[in-house]
Amino acid sequence: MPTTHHVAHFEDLAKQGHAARLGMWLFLGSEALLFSGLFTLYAAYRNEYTSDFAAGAQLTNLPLGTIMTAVLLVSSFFMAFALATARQERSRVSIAALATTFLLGIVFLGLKATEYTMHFRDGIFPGAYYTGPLGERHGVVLFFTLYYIMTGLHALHVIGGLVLVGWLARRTRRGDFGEAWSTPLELGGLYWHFVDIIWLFLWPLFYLLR
Amino acid sequence: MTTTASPRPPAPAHVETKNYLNAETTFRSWATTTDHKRIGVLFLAGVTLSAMLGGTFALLLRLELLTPEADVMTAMTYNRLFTLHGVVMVWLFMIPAIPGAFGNFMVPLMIGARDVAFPRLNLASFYFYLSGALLVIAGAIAGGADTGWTFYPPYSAQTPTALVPVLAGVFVLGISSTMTGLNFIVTIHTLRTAGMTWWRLPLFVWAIYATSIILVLATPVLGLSLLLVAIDHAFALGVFNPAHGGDPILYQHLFWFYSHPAVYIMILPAMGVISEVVPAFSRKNVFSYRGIVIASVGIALVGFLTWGHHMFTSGMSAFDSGAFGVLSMFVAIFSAIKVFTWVGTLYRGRITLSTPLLYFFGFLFLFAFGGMTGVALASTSLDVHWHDTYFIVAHFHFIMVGGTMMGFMAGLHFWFPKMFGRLYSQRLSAVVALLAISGFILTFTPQFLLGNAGMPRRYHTYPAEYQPLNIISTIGSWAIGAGLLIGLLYLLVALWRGKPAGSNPWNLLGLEWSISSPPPPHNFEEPPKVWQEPYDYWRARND
Amino acid sequence: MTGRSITVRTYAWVLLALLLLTAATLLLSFVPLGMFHMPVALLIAAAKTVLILLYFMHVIEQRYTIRVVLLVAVLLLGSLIVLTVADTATRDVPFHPPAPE
Amino acid sequence: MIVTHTLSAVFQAGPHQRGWADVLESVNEFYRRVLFLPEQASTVAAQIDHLHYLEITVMFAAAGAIALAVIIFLARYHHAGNHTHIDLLDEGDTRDPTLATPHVNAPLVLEFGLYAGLFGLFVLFWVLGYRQYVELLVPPTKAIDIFVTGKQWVWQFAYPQGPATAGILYVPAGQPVRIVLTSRDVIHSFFVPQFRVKRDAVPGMYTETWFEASRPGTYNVLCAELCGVGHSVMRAGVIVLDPQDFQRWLEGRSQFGADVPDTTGASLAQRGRIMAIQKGCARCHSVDGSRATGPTWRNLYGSWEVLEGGQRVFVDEAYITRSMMEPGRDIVAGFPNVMPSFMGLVAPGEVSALVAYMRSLSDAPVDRATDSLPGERGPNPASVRALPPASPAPADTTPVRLPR
Repeated sequence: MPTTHHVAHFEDLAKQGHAARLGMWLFLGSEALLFSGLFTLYAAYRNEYTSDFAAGAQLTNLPLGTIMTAVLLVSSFFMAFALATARQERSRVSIAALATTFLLGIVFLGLKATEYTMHFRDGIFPGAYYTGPLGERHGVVLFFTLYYIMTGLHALHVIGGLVLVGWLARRTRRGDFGEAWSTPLELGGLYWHFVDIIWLFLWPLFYLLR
Repeated sequence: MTTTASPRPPAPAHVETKNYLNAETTFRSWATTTDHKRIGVLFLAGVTLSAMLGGTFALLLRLELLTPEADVMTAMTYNRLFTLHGVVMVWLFMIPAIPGAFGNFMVPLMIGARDVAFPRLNLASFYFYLSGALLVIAGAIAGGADTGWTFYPPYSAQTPTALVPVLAGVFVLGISSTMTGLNFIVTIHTLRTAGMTWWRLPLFVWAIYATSIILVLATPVLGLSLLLVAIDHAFALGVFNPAHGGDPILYQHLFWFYSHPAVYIMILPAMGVISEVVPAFSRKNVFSYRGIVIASVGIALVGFLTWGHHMFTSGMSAFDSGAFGVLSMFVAIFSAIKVFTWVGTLYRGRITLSTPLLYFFGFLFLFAFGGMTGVALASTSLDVHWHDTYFIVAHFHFIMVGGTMMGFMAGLHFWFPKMFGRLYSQRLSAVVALLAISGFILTFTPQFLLGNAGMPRRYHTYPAEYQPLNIISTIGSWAIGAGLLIGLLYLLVALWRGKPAGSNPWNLLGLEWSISSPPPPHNFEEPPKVWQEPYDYWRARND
Repeated sequence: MTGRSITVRTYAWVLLALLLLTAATLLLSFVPLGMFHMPVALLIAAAKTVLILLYFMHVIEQRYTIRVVLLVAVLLLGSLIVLTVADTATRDVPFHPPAPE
Repeated sequence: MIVTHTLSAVFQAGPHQRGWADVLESVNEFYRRVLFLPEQASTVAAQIDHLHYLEITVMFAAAGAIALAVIIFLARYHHAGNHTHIDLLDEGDTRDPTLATPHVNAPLVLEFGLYAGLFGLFVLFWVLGYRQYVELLVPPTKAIDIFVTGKQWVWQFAYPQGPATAGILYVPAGQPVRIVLTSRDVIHSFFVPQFRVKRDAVPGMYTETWFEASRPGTYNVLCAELCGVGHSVMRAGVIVLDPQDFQRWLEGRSQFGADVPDTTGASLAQRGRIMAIQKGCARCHSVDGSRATGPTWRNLYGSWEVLEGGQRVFVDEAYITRSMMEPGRDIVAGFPNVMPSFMGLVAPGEVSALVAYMRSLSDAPVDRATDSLPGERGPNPASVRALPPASPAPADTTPVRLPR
């Protein structure tokens, strides 16, 4: 029996759900602003070093980037699927969907790790430690510094998302979510989709720039 | 706007009714409280201590500036002191003061709610504030930064001082502000009592709502710029390092994108307090309620577009200087709306002179001068001479100390009886108010003239011809210090030995005045019903 | 919560659309568009984002408050990027004869 | 420009033109003195100040209006004592509320009329200000170029015709001068209050500004952007010469290669003294024994200096030269390690001039230096003998002050 989650000072569950959802969207708004600072830096430096950025983009691994984008999109689908099935009281299927999302997140981080090691092997390090090709061109060094900072911060958020999905899976197994109350699962989904959206913009900026 | 029944006669003083203060008094009950009133009192204590700490730094700085040469401290210590004065005053006092202390306490009472939307998040926000403060103080002890509270690279990347703990402290304080802002927006959206529509919200609640929009949406960009400076400082990643082709002016864009809305975070709550004090003590409806609401939200949104006026002489392009100049003029209009409306509210009212109203008069003139010099600064050519001189120091102190500090003191003296159930001595508080205001004028008016004469900011030693004005300014700073200290003393004394204040010491309208003071643990037994606009004195039988 | 109109089948269609758009972006990057590469890629990314927002994140079912929050965040994000890039774009580097270093 | 034209046009309508110009001038002088503004030494300074006066006047007028309104309202609507009770009428109650205050709401036309008017005034200020800002930013084409480099705590000036000075900027009067700014380390800001000019020197990029000094005189260059410990001592002098003097200085400068206007006949020590001002040593080292950012030069030469680690070292020419080239190696106890290196900035001839000047400041006879204690670095015997006997030039101990 799902324990009652009705907090004292809200009249009913619906209002409480709406409050939690509004709180989550405000949090996602602040996260969007956090990444907007980095997108601003990217836009400003790309404006100053256009050709260097194009040269830098040649050095990134496009196939790997595309696979990662597809992986995240599919994981977003399973997250939404998990929420839908939880609301239809099919919690066993919901747990399976959450597990798939978790797995795809791990795959994404794995691909990202391999990509980083390939770059390190070529001597492409951030900032002053850059010893890779075209090292003398400031734009290329800045391109990769921003690459590491933006994809690194995004990877941190993916790790946070995985912890969240794990916690949600445990609560689903405990039977907390059902037709009446599934807001935490929805909020977890919102966060995961947000992390996916950020990657949707990172992918063209760093990989597609031909 | 009170509960349908006329307010119960206040309980006789000697019977100790159960309220949020004496409900449970163990340390654990305070440390793990989720009661918005207690968290408000905890913020009030933290904020007052920070103000005293920042104030002592200010007095030391003014002491050093008595003479043109270096006598009390070396240049490095001086740079560290004004950096810490900036960091402590901005992030430990100005930003959390009114939203944290009075917002937490008053907003749920004013909208008829039993608590904020996320009580546990509220407590987490206080603990982030506490750990951020400890980190900043640890950074100060470990040698503290000497880059100014703006942390401009490339100097912030090269400085030998312990910059990273201070940056970490401010980052954590930023998280605390975001949490508080998020909590308030959701509370005001979802927990208003029956009948409390958007156009019946008290103006203090509107001000806190507008501030929270900035708190939530601007603070992350600060977190990011501090993160980048910390990485530059620690690992020479060189995002802003000119040696690697970086552009330090981009940091200034990111920093001021947060920091200009941050000055609106500081002034909007003070405006909210003033918008409560003026109708209360002139017993009249606000001259233009819609005007102040539109101005509050207008400042919050347009305030995001004006950050470039901090960078007119920094190498930014002429086109952007022009764009930011016009946008800054646009945002000045909203402040003018408010000043005009406050003065209009006095018209045909029944004004009783009390300490909060004295602080309002101080606020009115000091904020008016601060604002108008802001308009002069935004006409770009004058800023070329004034930028980074003492004119700027005087301008923002007129708005920060003249505005936010006066607003904080007005709020403190207005809600002290409600928060602690005690009255303070009116005569002594009036004297302190006058002392603080005159001390302020004595301190910062000479700095306007110093700025005109061309004395740059953050100068440890200065050319001799600036000395007379600096001496006057230092004497003024002693007056402010003394005034605020005495203020703190008589309020502390009033905490224990003040006469008990009834539930409505000034006989005002408002949900917060309809319950006992100090309020009961769960505010309202049954949710109150609101049926008319705020400050509706013309429909109340009063005198 | 308002009616749950979004069925699992809709999610599947949305996922398919997202994958197709990704493929489209990839192909377009090999077509020689010159300076239009970045705008086109970002436009498609924005389209995918709108799809995810509306369906996966249920914005299509929600009241207007959530959309206002989204709108304000996007406007501020846009103003920061536009005004900062405007600075670097219109900053005319002063002409200077070789300085006697 | 517009402000001065409108003001002077309005005033000059009358026949006695001469009278109005004086009135305008005295008003300008009155405002300038009251506001503590420095003298208007550049062509643009007057116009900027006129806009400043216009805005200050409007500001005080507005403040006066607010004060008047508050005083009138306070006087008329003051209510002695405290409010005694409050009793809200219930929803349906139609009794007329006695003693209540009227419900006054701002008439929309008054509100919007005021805000439109204020917005118009603010935009007018911006139009006037921005025109002057662009004029202040874009140098005229026929301006002469001077390259200014900010380096941690010293301003260096280089002229395309070759001479380079540190700490002193020579400019011709009546000619526009284009300042091309950059910085070697952190952000500095070139600020001359008398010219109302300020521009940041940002490392890694060139920024420019310009001014035209109206008459000869000496002014201060101050650093207006925090650049570290020496931020408040990073000052330079601006010496405005007549065009002919400037030209002669320019030629004189490039031939002798040393920045000494009338160096013929001056002793090595006097030349060293001028060098100390040019190179910026005067900014951190005093010559009258008083404590400054760096150790004083009074009685320094030929004495034993205690270093940071407690070690004692004899101050001779070798020590002074080493301290100039690598200041970070021997830090004198109690002084911050903030001295910039002068490697490549000081020619050998200039070093010996500086040492001669420091010798002239020291009373200690040279031979006292021979009784070195065990374990300390004694004087380098070669340096003691090699020095020619110091010419008994009078020790020039007037405190080195920058031209005011």
